[in-house]
Amino acid sequence: MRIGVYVCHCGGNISEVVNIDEVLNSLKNEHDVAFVKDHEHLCSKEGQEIIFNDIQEYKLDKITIAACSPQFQGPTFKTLMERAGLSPYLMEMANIREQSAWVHYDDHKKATDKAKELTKMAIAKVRYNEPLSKYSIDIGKRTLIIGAGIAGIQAALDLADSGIKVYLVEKDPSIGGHMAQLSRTFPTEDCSACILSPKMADVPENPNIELLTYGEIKDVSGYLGNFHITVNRKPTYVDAEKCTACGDCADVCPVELLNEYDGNLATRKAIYLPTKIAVPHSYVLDTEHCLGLNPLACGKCQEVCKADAINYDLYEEEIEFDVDTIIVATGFELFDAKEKPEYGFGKFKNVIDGMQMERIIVSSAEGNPLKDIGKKIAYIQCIGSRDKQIGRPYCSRICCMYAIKQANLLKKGMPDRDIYIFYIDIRAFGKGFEEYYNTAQENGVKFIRGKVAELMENPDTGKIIVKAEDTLNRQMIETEFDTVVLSVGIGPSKTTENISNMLKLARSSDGFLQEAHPKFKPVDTLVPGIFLAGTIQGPKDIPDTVSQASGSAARAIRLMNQGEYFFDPLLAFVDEEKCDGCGLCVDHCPYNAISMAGKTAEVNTAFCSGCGSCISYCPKDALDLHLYTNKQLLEQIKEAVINKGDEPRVLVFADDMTAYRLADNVGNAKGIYSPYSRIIKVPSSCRVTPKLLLQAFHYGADSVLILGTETKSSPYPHCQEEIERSVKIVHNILKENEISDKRLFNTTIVTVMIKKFSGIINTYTDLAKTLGPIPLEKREKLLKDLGKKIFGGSHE
Amino acid sequence: MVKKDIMEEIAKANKSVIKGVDKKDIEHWATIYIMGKAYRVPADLTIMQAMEYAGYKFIRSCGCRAGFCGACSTIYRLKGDYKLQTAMACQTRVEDGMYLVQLPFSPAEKPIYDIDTVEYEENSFLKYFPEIARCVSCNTCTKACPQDLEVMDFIQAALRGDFKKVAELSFDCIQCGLCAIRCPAEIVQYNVAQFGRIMYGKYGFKENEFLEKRVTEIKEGKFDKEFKRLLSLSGNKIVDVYKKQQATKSKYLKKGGKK
Amino acid sequence: MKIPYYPGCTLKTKAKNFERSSIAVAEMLGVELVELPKWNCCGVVHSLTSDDLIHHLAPIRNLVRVQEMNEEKLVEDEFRLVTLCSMCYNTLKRSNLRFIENYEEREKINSIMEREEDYKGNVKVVHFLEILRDIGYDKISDKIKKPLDKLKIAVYYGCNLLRPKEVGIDDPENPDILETLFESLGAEVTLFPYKKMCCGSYQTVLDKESVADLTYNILSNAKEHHAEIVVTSCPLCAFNLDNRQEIVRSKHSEFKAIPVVYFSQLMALAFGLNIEICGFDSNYISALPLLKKKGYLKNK
Amino acid sequence: MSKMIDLSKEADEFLKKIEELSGEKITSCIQCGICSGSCPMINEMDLTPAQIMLMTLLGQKEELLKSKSIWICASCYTCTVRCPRELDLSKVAEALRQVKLRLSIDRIDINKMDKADLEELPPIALVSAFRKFTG
Repeated sequence: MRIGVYVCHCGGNISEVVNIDEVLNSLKNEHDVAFVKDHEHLCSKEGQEIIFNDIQEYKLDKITIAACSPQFQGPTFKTLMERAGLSPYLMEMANIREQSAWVHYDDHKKATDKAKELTKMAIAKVRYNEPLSKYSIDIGKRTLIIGAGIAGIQAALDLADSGIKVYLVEKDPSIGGHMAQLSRTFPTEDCSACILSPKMADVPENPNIELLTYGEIKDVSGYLGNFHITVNRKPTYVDAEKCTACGDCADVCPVELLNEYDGNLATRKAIYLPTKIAVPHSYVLDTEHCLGLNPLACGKCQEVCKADAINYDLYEEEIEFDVDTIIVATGFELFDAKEKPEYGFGKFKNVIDGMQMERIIVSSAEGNPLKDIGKKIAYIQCIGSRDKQIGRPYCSRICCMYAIKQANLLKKGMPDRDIYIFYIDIRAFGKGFEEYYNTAQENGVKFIRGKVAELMENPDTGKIIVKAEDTLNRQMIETEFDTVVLSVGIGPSKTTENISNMLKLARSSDGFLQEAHPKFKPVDTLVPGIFLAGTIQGPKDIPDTVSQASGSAARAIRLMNQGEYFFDPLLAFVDEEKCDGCGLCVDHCPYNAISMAGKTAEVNTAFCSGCGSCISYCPKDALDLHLYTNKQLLEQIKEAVINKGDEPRVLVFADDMTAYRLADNVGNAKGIYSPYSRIIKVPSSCRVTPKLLLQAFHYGADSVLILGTETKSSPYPHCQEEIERSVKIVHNILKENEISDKRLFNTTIVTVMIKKFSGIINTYTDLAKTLGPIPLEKREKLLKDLGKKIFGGSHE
Repeated sequence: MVKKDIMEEIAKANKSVIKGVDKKDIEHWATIYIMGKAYRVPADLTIMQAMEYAGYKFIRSCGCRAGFCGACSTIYRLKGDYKLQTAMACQTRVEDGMYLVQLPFSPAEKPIYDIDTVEYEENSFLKYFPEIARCVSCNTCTKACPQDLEVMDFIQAALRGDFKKVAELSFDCIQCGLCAIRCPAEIVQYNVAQFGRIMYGKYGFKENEFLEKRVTEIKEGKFDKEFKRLLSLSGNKIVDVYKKQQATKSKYLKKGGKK
Repeated sequence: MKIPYYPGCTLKTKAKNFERSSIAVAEMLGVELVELPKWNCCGVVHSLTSDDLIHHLAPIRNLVRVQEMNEEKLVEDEFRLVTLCSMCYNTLKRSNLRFIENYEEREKINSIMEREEDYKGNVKVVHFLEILRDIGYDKISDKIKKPLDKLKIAVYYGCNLLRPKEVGIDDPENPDILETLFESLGAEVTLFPYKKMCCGSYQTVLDKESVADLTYNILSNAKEHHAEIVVTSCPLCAFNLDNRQEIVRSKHSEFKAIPVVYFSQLMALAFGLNIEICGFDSNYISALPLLKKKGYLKNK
Repeated sequence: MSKMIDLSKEADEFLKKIEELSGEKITSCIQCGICSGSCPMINEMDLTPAQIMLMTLLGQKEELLKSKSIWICASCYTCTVRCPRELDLSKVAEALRQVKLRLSIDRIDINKMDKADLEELPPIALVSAFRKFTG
């Protein structure tokens, strides 16, 4: 093996603190090291060329670069490796800038010592690196979009325009969603239907979109690049191609029903046009209420249809297709105000919800109001929002503004209307919102701070009595109104549960679907290839929904345009020689990525997420993780602790996502911490096994820290539970061997806790100093009967 | 250890108790603490006797000294036991390590009522003793009762106006006041009970027909002769008669019991 | 069916008619309400401070009696405890829930009780109305001798049957258990928006005037909706709504008295039980004139 | 002149004490006032329930303990089932009452009660009232 070792000065960043010559000298005689070189700027073109030429000229197998953090220049050197014809995974970096020069500049000697050891740890690891390849899967250009509200439509159009094949599945007979019901949009007061209908019309026109209305996702299997979809499509019994929407069928239909589209304030027939702007623009037959789909039972509509578009002889069909990515845009459900009976919704005829008011405003503008609302109107905010009593503690984000909008529109329509908005807090945070709120005030809308407690109906007049406290004035209000509007909030659509189960998507505590990262991956999910658009991720208004839809389309395009999706081969693998087929790992993989193949376990690389938590469960050391093998970690541990001499040694397992990056941030901030610490990078804290921990103590670590990511932001939500379990096992073993369990500490951290990081390291260094080294006899006992200690008697 | 000469002083202080007893004959001794001070006393004395032995004089609150009147109720603790004990001082023997107080008296407010005008109604208890509504059913009163009465139960019965139950459950009450001392709701249970018994006796209790008959007989002078005879007997003779009579009574009761 | 039954103080004094009629009605339906052989105050009003245990001794002690009844075979494997009084129901049930959930506190209570056996947390406190619901309204309808179809009844829940949520026998904002019961008895149940409004409860001791104001509001609301008689299940509500009408009438001369009775009284009437069992003579505002007018009683 | 509120350490300690006694997180209150709107006794109150919450949060001990409202609360739990933060205000009122009752300051003088009232009232009224109004 020929390892080329390069030490970077980083233009003085390193060399002003670390004595480079000393480092070079200490490495010269390391086993397997072909030579050691230094350079001012290894990442420069010149520096890279030196390495490139050395690889060619000296036939180097592997490279170790002591420089900055691998987070920083790692990709540069990996590309260089590939260019030189080597696997990018045969290179390791020793982070002597962020972890030594920048954090121990107060003690050049200690910094130099640490730099030597960090480089030796990197060499120790690289010896066992394998020439792995990037792991890739092919991705085509097909996307399934579930839900064709404004989010689904926007995403579909964006994708289709970029040449992606889109399957747009909508459960209703028409696309358009809730937006098609609205009067105008806040704060600009554009006509909602007017701005939406062109977009709706574009959908069936687009050759790249296959629109599947009245369809329901029945099953999803497979993974990124290879999702297999089954959709059940209900027949509408009216051929959309033929239907001229003349309405003759509805005229003769004997069944009259409440029209949900008009908030049940108007009626429709069993055969009906879903909305005036419906797309497909065709009548549909509501089989639930139709007298029988049978000419013998009724058949009137079929008789009158001049276009011959009605056919009763249709059945539900099942459509199957494959896609590469999925966008979930199933939207929201309005809160059903009947769940708060104290407001009499559904019981008192003059208590309506916000959506009904939308329809009243639209119908009034058309000169045919659905309901007389009178002059004195009260709005009650936060119905179905910010209310723990009904399990909806969150703010629905749109109700303040739609109430203000409706009040403005009502005032415009009839300025002498007396409108009161009873609110808890007015949340007008969007662009132009506060100004729009102010417009309402200028229009004479009165805002009263207090949530209405209950409504009563005057039995004689039907007027509604509102009871509330004016919390600013500390006086009670009890007044009659002609109409009371409940500003109902929104919740995830009813299909969410089903969708989340089918796609294995996590839900946040409010019931909406959980995004991969609240800040940086707001439209991704933890399942590769599945994205979220619109209110299914959380309450939002139309502009936010549209931006998010375009965002999710862009994220999907980004993935699909590569044609291939590359992963680091951070994957678990099984040593079939060692595996005894006990199956413990199968039960414990949260991703169901391990199964039994004959007598041994097998890892399905499509599902493995590389957390490494399975390894702790293998009593035979048969499971391992590429890039972070047991051997690699053990060699790093040994290098870090064996030659510590009289110094205390704090070993830190830092997870890739948070703790390792935090250590870099501490370096960037030039935060000083104890130079007796040695950081070992792991993909997740649950990669650390009880055995590795005991080995660390066995070889001389005085204390061991495991720093990981908080569960709520971790890509591996099960991780903390797993590592806590391992830590508990080790704590017990330590106690049995009369070693203080304080020496081992696991915690989570976030990447901005710079002071806390230093604090923890220093605390555990002090502890290591106070407790002193663990006596050799105790350390030697630690590894005896390890299997029994960790796994109980069952496996020995 | 108390010095011998002090013991003599103590002995002198209360001759009535150890009169005729030679200290040499006292085999067992106990150390007790009265108001925090240690005393060594003969172990077979009652609390009251022991306190007198230790030099305390009872002018009031010592009552009948025979376990009937309830005047000498007291509280104490035993060494090593957290429980506050209650007892009649004339009926309870001292124990080694007993912590005693001066015999307490339970001050009580007793409402004035005229039994001829009080209505025999359920709410009469609450009318005169509204504080019984404060009872939290903690049962401390029952635990405190030296007569082992179900005190809480009769207070609860009073709350729901059950005169009969109050009277029956409280029949053996000696009005010692220990329940009232311990009650966190500041109820004076024994006065409530007394009210219950009086009212029940007057209005609820159905008078026995034989009683009426006997009263008439007495009034008519049927027993005058017998009374005269008994009054003329000497003390010892009277005792004999009483014993004889008791024996017959118990025989009769046993027979009746078998039925 | 034999079920342990907890009466409570007022059922033995001011609300005897409630108890008598309920026991009779239960009997008609094949349920024997077996009074706890020994019981104490339910501990009303439920103590609300987190550190207070002593006020929970009373309710828990009563629950222990249910265990004892089972041991003594007075009932057979029946750990439900039925109450009639809404306040007792609320207090017993709420304490029960607290000590079922909180093992440590239960142990503490057990250690303070000392003389009783330990409470094991296995008793279920139910209200008689729940038993009726379980029996089934069809079966109740079957027993009707005199349907209540001539009466316009307002059903009044008050607080303790409904709130807090975990204790309530029905939806706290939209209850209908009493409506369903009386509809099954053939009655016309009127709308009554104030049916769950508080009557002022124990404030009647300190401030009868304001309780009378509430009584006025509540009963006026019932009358506005054309009720002729109000039913309730709480002796304290009954007292406030019934007896406090005297003050109401002194303040509002136009106010016409309206009888307030226990649900069981009207049930007994519907079941054709003896008029003494119905106990209409002990309500403050007599329901007898109304019932006579409607032909439910013969004129004497 | 408007009254000044001193956000002192004592004020915070009072809040903590009430939070402990009641078991309710008073600082969670959003002052929506639904409690006040729901309160059947509101006409008799000098401080509204929402005001009690805010004043407790601010530790205004004297004003609170002086107020009539804490005694007027009839523990009807209407606010409890409506509070959007699921706070139990009846527990807060009880805690405030207890602060006084535990100092042996009773709200009702049993000795001075009218005998006719005592005869008329059902036992449950007395038991309940004494529970709430005496320590």
